[in-house]
Amino acid sequence: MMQSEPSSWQLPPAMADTATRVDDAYNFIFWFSVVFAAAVIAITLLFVLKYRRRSGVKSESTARHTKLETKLEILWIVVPTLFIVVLFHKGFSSYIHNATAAEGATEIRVHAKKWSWDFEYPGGARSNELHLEVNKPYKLILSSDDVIHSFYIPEFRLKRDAVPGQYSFVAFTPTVPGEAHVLCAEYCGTNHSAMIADVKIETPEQHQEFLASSGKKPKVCGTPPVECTDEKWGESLFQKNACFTCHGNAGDGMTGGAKSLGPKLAGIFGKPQSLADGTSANADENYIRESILKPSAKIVAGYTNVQMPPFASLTDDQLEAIIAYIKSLK
Amino acid sequence: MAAITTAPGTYDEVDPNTSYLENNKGLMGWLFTLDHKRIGVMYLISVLMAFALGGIFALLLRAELFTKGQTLIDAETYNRAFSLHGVVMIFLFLIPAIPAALGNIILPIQLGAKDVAFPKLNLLSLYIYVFGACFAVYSMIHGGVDTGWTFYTPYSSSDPAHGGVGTSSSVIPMTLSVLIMGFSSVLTGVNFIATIHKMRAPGLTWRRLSLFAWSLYATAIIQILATPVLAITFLLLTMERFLGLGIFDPRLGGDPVLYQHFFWFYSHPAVYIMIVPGMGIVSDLIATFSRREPFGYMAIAMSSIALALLGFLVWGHHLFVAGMSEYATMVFSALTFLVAIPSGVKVFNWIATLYKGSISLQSPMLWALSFIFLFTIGGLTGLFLGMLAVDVHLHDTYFVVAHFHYVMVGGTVMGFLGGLHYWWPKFTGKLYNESWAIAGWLFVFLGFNVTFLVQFVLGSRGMPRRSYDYLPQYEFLHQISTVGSWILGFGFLLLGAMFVRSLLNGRPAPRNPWGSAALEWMTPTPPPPYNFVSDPVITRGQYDYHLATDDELYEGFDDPLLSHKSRKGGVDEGKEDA
Amino acid sequence: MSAIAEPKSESSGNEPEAVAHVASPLIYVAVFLGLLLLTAGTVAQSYVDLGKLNLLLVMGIATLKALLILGFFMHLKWDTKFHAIVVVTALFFLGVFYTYTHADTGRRGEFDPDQGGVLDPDHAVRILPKTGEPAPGGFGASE
Amino acid sequence: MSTATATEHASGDGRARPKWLLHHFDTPAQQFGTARLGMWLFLAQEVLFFGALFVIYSVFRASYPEMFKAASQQLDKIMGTTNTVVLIFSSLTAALAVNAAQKGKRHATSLYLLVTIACACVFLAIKFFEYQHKFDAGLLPGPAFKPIDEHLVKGLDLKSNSGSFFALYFMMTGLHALHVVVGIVVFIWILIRNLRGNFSKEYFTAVDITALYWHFVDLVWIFLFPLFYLI
Repeated sequence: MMQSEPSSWQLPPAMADTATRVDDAYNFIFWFSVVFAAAVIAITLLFVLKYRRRSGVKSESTARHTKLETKLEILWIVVPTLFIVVLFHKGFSSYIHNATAAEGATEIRVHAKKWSWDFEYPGGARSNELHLEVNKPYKLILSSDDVIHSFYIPEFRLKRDAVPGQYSFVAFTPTVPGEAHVLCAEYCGTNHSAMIADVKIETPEQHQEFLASSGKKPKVCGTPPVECTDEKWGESLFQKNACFTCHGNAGDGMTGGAKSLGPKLAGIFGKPQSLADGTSANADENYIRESILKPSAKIVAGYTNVQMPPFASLTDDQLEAIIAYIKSLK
Repeated sequence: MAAITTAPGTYDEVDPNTSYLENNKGLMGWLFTLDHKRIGVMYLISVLMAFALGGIFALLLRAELFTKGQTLIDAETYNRAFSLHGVVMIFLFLIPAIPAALGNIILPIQLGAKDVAFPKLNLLSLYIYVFGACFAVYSMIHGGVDTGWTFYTPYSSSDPAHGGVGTSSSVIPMTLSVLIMGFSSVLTGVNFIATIHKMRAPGLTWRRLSLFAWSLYATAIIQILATPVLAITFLLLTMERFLGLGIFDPRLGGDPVLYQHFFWFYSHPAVYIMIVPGMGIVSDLIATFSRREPFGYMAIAMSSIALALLGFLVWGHHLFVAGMSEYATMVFSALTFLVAIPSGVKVFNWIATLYKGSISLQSPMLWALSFIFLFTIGGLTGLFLGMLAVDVHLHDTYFVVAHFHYVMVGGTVMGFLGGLHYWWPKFTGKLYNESWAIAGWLFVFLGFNVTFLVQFVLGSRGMPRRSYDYLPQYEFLHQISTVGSWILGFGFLLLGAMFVRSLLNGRPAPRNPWGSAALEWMTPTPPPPYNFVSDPVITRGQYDYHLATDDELYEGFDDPLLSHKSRKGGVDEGKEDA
Repeated sequence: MSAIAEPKSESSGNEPEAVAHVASPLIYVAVFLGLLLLTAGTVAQSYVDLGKLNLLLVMGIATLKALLILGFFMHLKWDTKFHAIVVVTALFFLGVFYTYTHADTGRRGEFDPDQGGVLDPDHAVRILPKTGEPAPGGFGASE
Repeated sequence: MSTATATEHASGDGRARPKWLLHHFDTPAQQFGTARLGMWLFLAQEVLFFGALFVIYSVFRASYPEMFKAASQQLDKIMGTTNTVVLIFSSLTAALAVNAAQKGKRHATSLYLLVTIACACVFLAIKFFEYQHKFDAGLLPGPAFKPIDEHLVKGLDLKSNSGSFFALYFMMTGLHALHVVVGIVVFIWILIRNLRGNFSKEYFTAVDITALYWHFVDLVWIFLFPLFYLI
């Protein structure tokens, strides 16, 4: 996978058409600022050294400079005004280009929720990774299930808030195959910094292969990749959907040495679970399936209802795999 | 003829020969004082305590970010630490620091007045600030907030206890605290505008006002017009979280982007409440330490007012990616650039003042010069964020964090420290140790740049702000930044030690230690309760070094460079040559 | 004229002091009757449905009443000009706030309906134009 | 340094320095002018304080016009109108109180102040009954909005998100009522000072600036009443 060199050491690699325009504007204002700041600092230091206070030398009164003063004031009001018109135009023209979706762009629905991204491809396939085909225009429709998140791909120079109760979109055309990340740029709670999704820009063949196999058990899964059994696939889904952040690694119910937000899952299969409302329920397939699709239905005793987001986007095969994985946990 | 004539009549109720510190000593004398100087000193103490607390949170944040993953604290504590760092630094330190602390002490003296227009209101403003701070401490004891200082809804307003999706941290006491402290800021604003309009000494026309007074006038306009909108926003936020209103929370039919409009309509002018007084101090410092009237006096004064008024038009640049309409985005981007003009005018005029001045690099001047350098970098990076296409990439990243620290710490804090060094002899009556001051400045200047220069690159490479953990490629830059924060922290400790040492056994300060022509140096040190021995009548401007008499300028001014001969004016080059 | 009207010595930089104007009570009663009349007018127009015009009429009458109160009851007419400037400045910035907030809320989705979605006022939700699906996390989403 | 006492200097015309002239003011005119300027600056802040709520009202009305029209029909127009007249009358008596104070007629001032306070209390009473009706009818802010049919004005389809309208209604009229309460307390304090004889032809500043505040509270209601009750 050829990684395109970024146009300046300060920017991440440019992997979409939107990136090149932003980089031009960035470099233009960067070099202007370096020159301007250097000039201001140099002149100040020059004056400070040249007119250092020496015995017997008085400062010159500025009262005699009134004509020069007004000319200079007009100069350094008018010139910056002209310059900022150029700056505004440069910024606005690229912005409008990046904000227009190409005709016939493939639409992917992005659901943001507390601490994971979920992508819904045309044709119903859903995944936690963003798979894109190189040189194909895309339009990602963003929405959020709970609080404000911000969909941000540094390699594409694109960012848009996913606001609950509203839609928004980002439009781009990936130009370089490779890997990138979706980050969350608006603070959204405890694991805001862990809300990262992988972006895979694939050649057309790889992309077709992904679309065909999505939602079904892949041949190889887990890290390091081994032959994929139901438990193994369940385990990798457990990782991908960030279940460990609340239920502890391998569902042990511990995070950072303390009791985790979500109940312990290891070894619960087949045993009755005492619930917060005093009743108890047997942890069979239906209990686990319901706890994934409608989490607030049954709250385990000793835990508060922290509004675990429903993972309604998992397909049946995926749910089977996760249940198998939890069954295998001792 | 002495420039400041003394009109007949003194004030018999108060003995003008005792300083405001000796007169009516004792706790009651301080707690129920109406003297603007004592209220200013009490503000200064509480504001410095807030700065220390905010600094501790900052060091905790930087230490945690030293390595990827968990270094010291877990995500929950980190999120509360950065939120409290923001709230404490902005609402408890930056906004009251220069207007309420230094402004209260110095403004009436610079106007030749006995006190501010409404002394009782001034004391009430202090107690409202303390009352508000108690709510903030209460919230901190109960775990503080983890919403950032911006309290964006629905995360802040949607309480999980009522089936909401937001935070369970103690938001309500904190928003009430900010609401209450807002009124303290409004009262200071009302007081200052009335004082500048009505309490000026005879002869002190608008063109003879000090530039610090002009900047406080502009700041007061913002304090009066912007703070009430914050009060309404936080009142609605508190009610929405407590009872559920349906104005900002989308689940109840509200609009979270509307909250951002309301929040930033106050908060952008608020950043001008923080920076404009800093600029006022720098104008006075540049004038005193190059012994010259500021070049383009009216231009600098009017640019303060322009900054205050334009500051109200640009709040939308915080919402470029928040889901605002493209039309509004275009309008706000165009207006945002207008704000760069007055800032530029100020910097150019400061530099022009240095031209052919008699510049002495004493510690206050070092702070003023570093203000010019760092505020220039801060302002230029603001241009990056004003350009729409670039802002989409840089918004909510470390680039923004670096930008506002360059403007807030590089600008306001350096201006505040410059003012503190400059007026310290006047209101404490003690001199501080110059070499310690320069050492302190060096550590702060170096530590600040090491900490925040690398954060520009962190941001342009796409590291989001307010993140407890980060991708591996950002680790090295974070380590540099954390080391820089230790140097910065040590620098502030050094300055603190210097000021304490000066209080304990500093040499007594003469009337005019810097040889300035400004009005506040014409009264004894520390000033009497009504600031002047008798009503001053002003016959020249604050910066007319060529009209000021020698005894006004040089009594107690022991600058080694000015040899004895020139002080007595042997070769009288004081007169205008040709 | 009231005894306290003498201004401070002219040499001071302050502008002439606020002269406390004493109006005759008749003016106040006249203004009161004017206000009653306007109130009657504004209530009367509420029984007639003129569509958009109602809002304009109501705001016009309210502004007229406000001017009466500001000018006469609050002495703005006979007071130093600066007090009027303070009121006008406050209203100006309120106008700026109103205009630019509406520049956003009134024009969302103009450029591309997907940006913000289309508001369905009856259910207080924003829907995706193509599928009509309401945006998640919106009104009534918590159940 | 001449040791002339401050008194003969300060009042400028040889009379002793009046008791009510504060230490840091030089002349009575300066004190009076500063007090009025201070109150006008405070009122500028209040303009923005209520103005922000009017901006929210306008944004929501633009987004949900039918909801606002249907919900505003639930409010009682008669009570609203009487409240308006009561408040305008109290504004008149406040102005007359200042007028009487300027002329040194202490009894007339006390009478007008008393009437103003009475009108304010009547206003609050009417407001109380209106709120009680809203609570009975379940027309409450946000999620608490559960309309109970028999109390409602018939024949109107109240939208499900009318909770936002009533949130705004209670916030704006509630804040306004709070300002009325503050007005009553301050007017009572002024009445007490007037009965004690603190005020005279030369010194009536407190009455004047309290009336300024009261006229502003009336101004807010003049805009609140039509926007909620009449359109």
